[in-house]
Amino acid sequence: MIFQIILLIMLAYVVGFIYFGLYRNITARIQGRYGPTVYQSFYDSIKLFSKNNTVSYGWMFYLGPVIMATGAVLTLVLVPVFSDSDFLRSVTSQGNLFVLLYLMVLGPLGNALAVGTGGNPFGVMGVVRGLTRLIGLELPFYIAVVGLIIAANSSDIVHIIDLQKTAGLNIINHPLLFIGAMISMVGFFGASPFDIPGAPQEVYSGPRTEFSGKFLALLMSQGSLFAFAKLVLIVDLFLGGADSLVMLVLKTFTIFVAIIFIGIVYGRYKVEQAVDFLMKLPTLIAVLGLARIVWFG
Amino acid sequence: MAIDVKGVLSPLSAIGTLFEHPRTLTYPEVKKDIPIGYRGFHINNLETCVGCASCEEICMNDAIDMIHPDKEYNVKNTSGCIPRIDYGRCCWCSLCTDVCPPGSLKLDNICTHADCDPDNFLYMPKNHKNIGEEAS
Amino acid sequence: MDLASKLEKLSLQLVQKQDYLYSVTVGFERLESLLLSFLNEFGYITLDSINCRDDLEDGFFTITYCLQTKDRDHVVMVQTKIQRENASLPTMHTIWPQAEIMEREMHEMFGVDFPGHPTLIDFALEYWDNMPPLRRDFDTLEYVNSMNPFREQRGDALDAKEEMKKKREAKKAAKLKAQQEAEAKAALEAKNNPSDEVKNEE
Amino acid sequence: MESGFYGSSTDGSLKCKFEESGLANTHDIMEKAVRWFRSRSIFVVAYGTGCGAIEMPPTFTSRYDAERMGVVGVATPRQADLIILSGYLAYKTLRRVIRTYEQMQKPRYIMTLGSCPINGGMYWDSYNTIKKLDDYLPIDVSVTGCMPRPEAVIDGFVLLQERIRNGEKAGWEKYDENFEFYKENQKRVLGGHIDPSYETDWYNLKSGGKA
Amino acid sequence: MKNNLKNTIKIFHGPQHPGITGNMSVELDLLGETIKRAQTHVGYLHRGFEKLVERRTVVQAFTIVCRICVPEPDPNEENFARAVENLAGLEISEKAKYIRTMVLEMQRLATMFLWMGGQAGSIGLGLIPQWSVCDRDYMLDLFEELTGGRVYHMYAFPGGVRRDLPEGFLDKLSDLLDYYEKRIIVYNNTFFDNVIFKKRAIGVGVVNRDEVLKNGYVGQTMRACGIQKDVRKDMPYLMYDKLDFDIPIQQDGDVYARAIVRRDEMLQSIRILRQIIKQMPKEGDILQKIPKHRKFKLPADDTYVQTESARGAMSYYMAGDGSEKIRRMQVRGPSLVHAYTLLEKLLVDSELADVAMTMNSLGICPPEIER
Repeated sequence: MIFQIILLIMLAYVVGFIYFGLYRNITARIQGRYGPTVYQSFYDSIKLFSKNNTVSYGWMFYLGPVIMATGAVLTLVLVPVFSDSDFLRSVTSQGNLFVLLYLMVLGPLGNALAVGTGGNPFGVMGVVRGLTRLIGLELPFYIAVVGLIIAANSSDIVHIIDLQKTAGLNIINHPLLFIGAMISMVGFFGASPFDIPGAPQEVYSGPRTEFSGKFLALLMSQGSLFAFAKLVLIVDLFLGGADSLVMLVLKTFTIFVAIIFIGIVYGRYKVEQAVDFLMKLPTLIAVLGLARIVWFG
Repeated sequence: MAIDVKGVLSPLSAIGTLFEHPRTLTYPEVKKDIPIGYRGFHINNLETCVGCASCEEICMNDAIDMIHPDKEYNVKNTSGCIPRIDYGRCCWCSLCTDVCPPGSLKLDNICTHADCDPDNFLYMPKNHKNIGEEAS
Repeated sequence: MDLASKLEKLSLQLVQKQDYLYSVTVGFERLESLLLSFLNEFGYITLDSINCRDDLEDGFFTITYCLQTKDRDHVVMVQTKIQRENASLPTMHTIWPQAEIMEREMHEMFGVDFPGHPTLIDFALEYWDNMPPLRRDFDTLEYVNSMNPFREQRGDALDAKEEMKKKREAKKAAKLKAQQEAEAKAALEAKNNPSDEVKNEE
Repeated sequence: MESGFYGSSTDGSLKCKFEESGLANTHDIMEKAVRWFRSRSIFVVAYGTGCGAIEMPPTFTSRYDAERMGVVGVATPRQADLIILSGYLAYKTLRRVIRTYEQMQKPRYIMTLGSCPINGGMYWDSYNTIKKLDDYLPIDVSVTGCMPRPEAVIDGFVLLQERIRNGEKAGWEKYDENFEFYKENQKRVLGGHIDPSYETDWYNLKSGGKA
Repeated sequence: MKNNLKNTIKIFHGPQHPGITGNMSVELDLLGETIKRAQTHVGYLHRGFEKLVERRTVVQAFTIVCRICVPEPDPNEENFARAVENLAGLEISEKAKYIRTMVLEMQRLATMFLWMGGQAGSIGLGLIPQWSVCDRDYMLDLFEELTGGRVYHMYAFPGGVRRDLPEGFLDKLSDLLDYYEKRIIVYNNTFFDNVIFKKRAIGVGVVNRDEVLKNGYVGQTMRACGIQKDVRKDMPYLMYDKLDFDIPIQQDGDVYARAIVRRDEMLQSIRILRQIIKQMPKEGDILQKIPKHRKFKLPADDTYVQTESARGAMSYYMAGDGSEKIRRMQVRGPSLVHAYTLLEKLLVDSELADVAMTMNSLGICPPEIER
């Protein structure tokens, strides 16, 4: 069990970082350049782990990245990676979607506490922006998830995956929910136009402004773990899960590339504009999808 | 709620460049050929340099020193000195090359120099006649 | 030109300097009223720049106000002279908002005072305690040498003129020496075989 | 450890170097590996102190693309390894630069662009710029030029990477050792006002006149 | 006014900040993310050019002026050269005039591409700077060939220009213009029509039209308010009275209007360059015979010249005193008023997210404010 979890975390770490490398590469190609090697993110994180850290604002400051990493690891463990195998079945069956939704908010909250002790105005501003944006992001995503729960009559992810094998993929059955969830997923990934908390032209690096060295590396690692978990979650919910590593990579990568493309061609909203947009369009789409499920099954 | 359809869709055309060849010059491997007229580092044809110090006089940055060379290259050199340029001062305006009476001082198209010691930026112009040649 | 006749009434002379450039010189006491009439009566609504020239030898600053109409097709320079010592000018920031920053700069760079100006604070310099730097009697090289050392490796630089003189003298000396040597040699040769000389003479 | 992963890096130089040098000591290997990673990943905070700021965009964007060497721009000094001082430094800027530099986490490096930080450059007789930056801050790499072309900047990066990889003495170590010397010089030229003081109440000056 | 600032926090936006155009800082009082007061600080780049020029002869001073504004050095050279020509009474040949006009327009295009990168970068659209800075680089390659310098050209000398056109240069320029025309369509699709850019830019940083002329705002700030004024048309210099071009205007006066004006000006620059390529004389002197270094003396007179730079009218005041040195040279660029009088006003009650965008859109260039 423990071994499996460690294996899973390592897999997510590697895949997450390679995805991040691919993200940088694809972005670079669209921008007309070669970009770094795919492994660049590993180099970055290893270098950051070897850096000194002389910034200190008390233990709460250090706890922030740890809480974020905890949220990411727990999310990862609770999301069923492979649909058919018994791999991690016993853990994932204990958690259902509600736990996941809670865990996805844990990280930002922990970060907020840490950055608050840091006292850097840009960090605080970034956190406030992040939490404000979270309100907008969660709404369409939660509505979509609730729709799926009603449709599957269960909040167990494994059950939702299994159901898709007989009833067809959710992306085809409930396209409106998918669109709503995808738009908010773009935001969860911190891609444009929702990359507001860490906008360098406005608030330096936002919540990360004061973090350096090992803690920045931890934040980067948890980011890649979390990204992988979120991709797997979307694949599980809408694309019927994956039964092999190849399928997993293929499906997650498709979603990932779609997010990259959206992120690269649009600029950045202001925070009220983002919330305004998220409250209107994706929420509306998701509500329509929900209504369709409620009234037409 | 009016949706700007063109504004949403037309930026997506940028994705088409994904499969275009990158425009990057991978510099240390592939070097861009810098045109001959580029104002790079100095070269000085010591066989014709007359040591007149015109370059020293016109340089507004006080970047040029006249010093003795290791051996005598030109018997007609009036002062026995040749210019040495401080690259902590030079601005590559090429006024010195414009006034050089025998036209011995020129600017090469080689122009990159990075060093870890800031004391290493006193530059003896390479001794060759034409731009682009290897130093003799 | 229309402006010229208007200015003539005020017994001022408009001089055309370039194609699109005119200038008028006015005494300091009439400056403020003239600028106001330029703005209100002649329609020169834009203040393009204020600038100060230090005429150290004559002991005054020459202040130039560059004005433009809303057609922006020519510039009129209104020039006046003020004493260098305790220089003071009326502030224009209530009329032209942009004058505030120009005057702030002039205060810092020339030490001109503007009574009634709200923000005569640092513009570009920080903790500056020397003479205003753009005055002509401020020697920037001297200031630099007192503050900053330069690199020391260039001590072996030679004065080319000296070297030229030296070389010329050396050459002369060498020539003289060569001549003397040649003479001595010739004399020696002549001593050694006088028969040749005799032959030559023949 | 993940030796295959090291070997699969683009240039594979680390593995070759291990075999060449035949190091038995694990500690040395670890240190070498860390140095290699440091050289492959340089986070830059580009402080546009002068004209050189104009050559930063071409260096970091698609024409010269410094990112392919692992050189990435970041926003805050806390995360940065390298600060690029691109040109002459006014006294006012030097105060901020010292503060920025001291906010960076070790190991940290400085790279200067242009001839001005070396010996005054074309502003050698200006009353508001400093002439010898290495009196006030330890410089790791100087790149000459006015302005240095992006090629020259990349040459500087290559030199810096080599120095990191070879474990040569870096500027921050010199700064720690000769801290008194640097501080004394800074105090001499900045007159004791080293940290930017935010004491001047700009607004009350303004509102005192207007409101 | 004081009560308003009771709960504000004070931050320094700059000098080291990705969202600032160069090395300057804006001191902001924030209530939440709303700016209650803004104060510009400059001086991080002050070099005392006006003092340095006084110490140098005319020939020596010519090389230093292009450093005054880093993103676009050529209007400075042009201003300096023209001021010296005015004072010394030099007349330059037609070919030199054409070449100088060409260099100015090339520089305008290059600066616009750099601006576009900054403007798009300020809203987090990282794609556009990557493209446009590279496109600008192609123009710099041509500059390398023509002038020998990449950024600082030191080309327009009092009395003409320093070098003749290299062989085949005009063809290369023509090819590049074709490429630029295609690129501007791409930028139109990806940037100017981008829904996010519109959403962010429309209605932000609106300049009051009544203040424009009186407060001395110039360039695109003026033209985006519907005032059709341009130094190239109103006080034509060099060959501009013989060239056919329009002055694009917009009415809204916000960031988006200024962006559109700039885009249209790029197209106009391309149009001007095409005409220059056609009309460029084959023969002619490029440099007037001028006295040597120490003998180039300016009379005791003064002059004031204006050039339309890519960000607005840039003016030089120059006075000689009968010696070989310049008595006084004053630079008045467009940024001074924009960065102080205008920016401090525009930022109040806007948001932190708008600072970078507004600054970029006003074309503020710190080295030119403080010289």
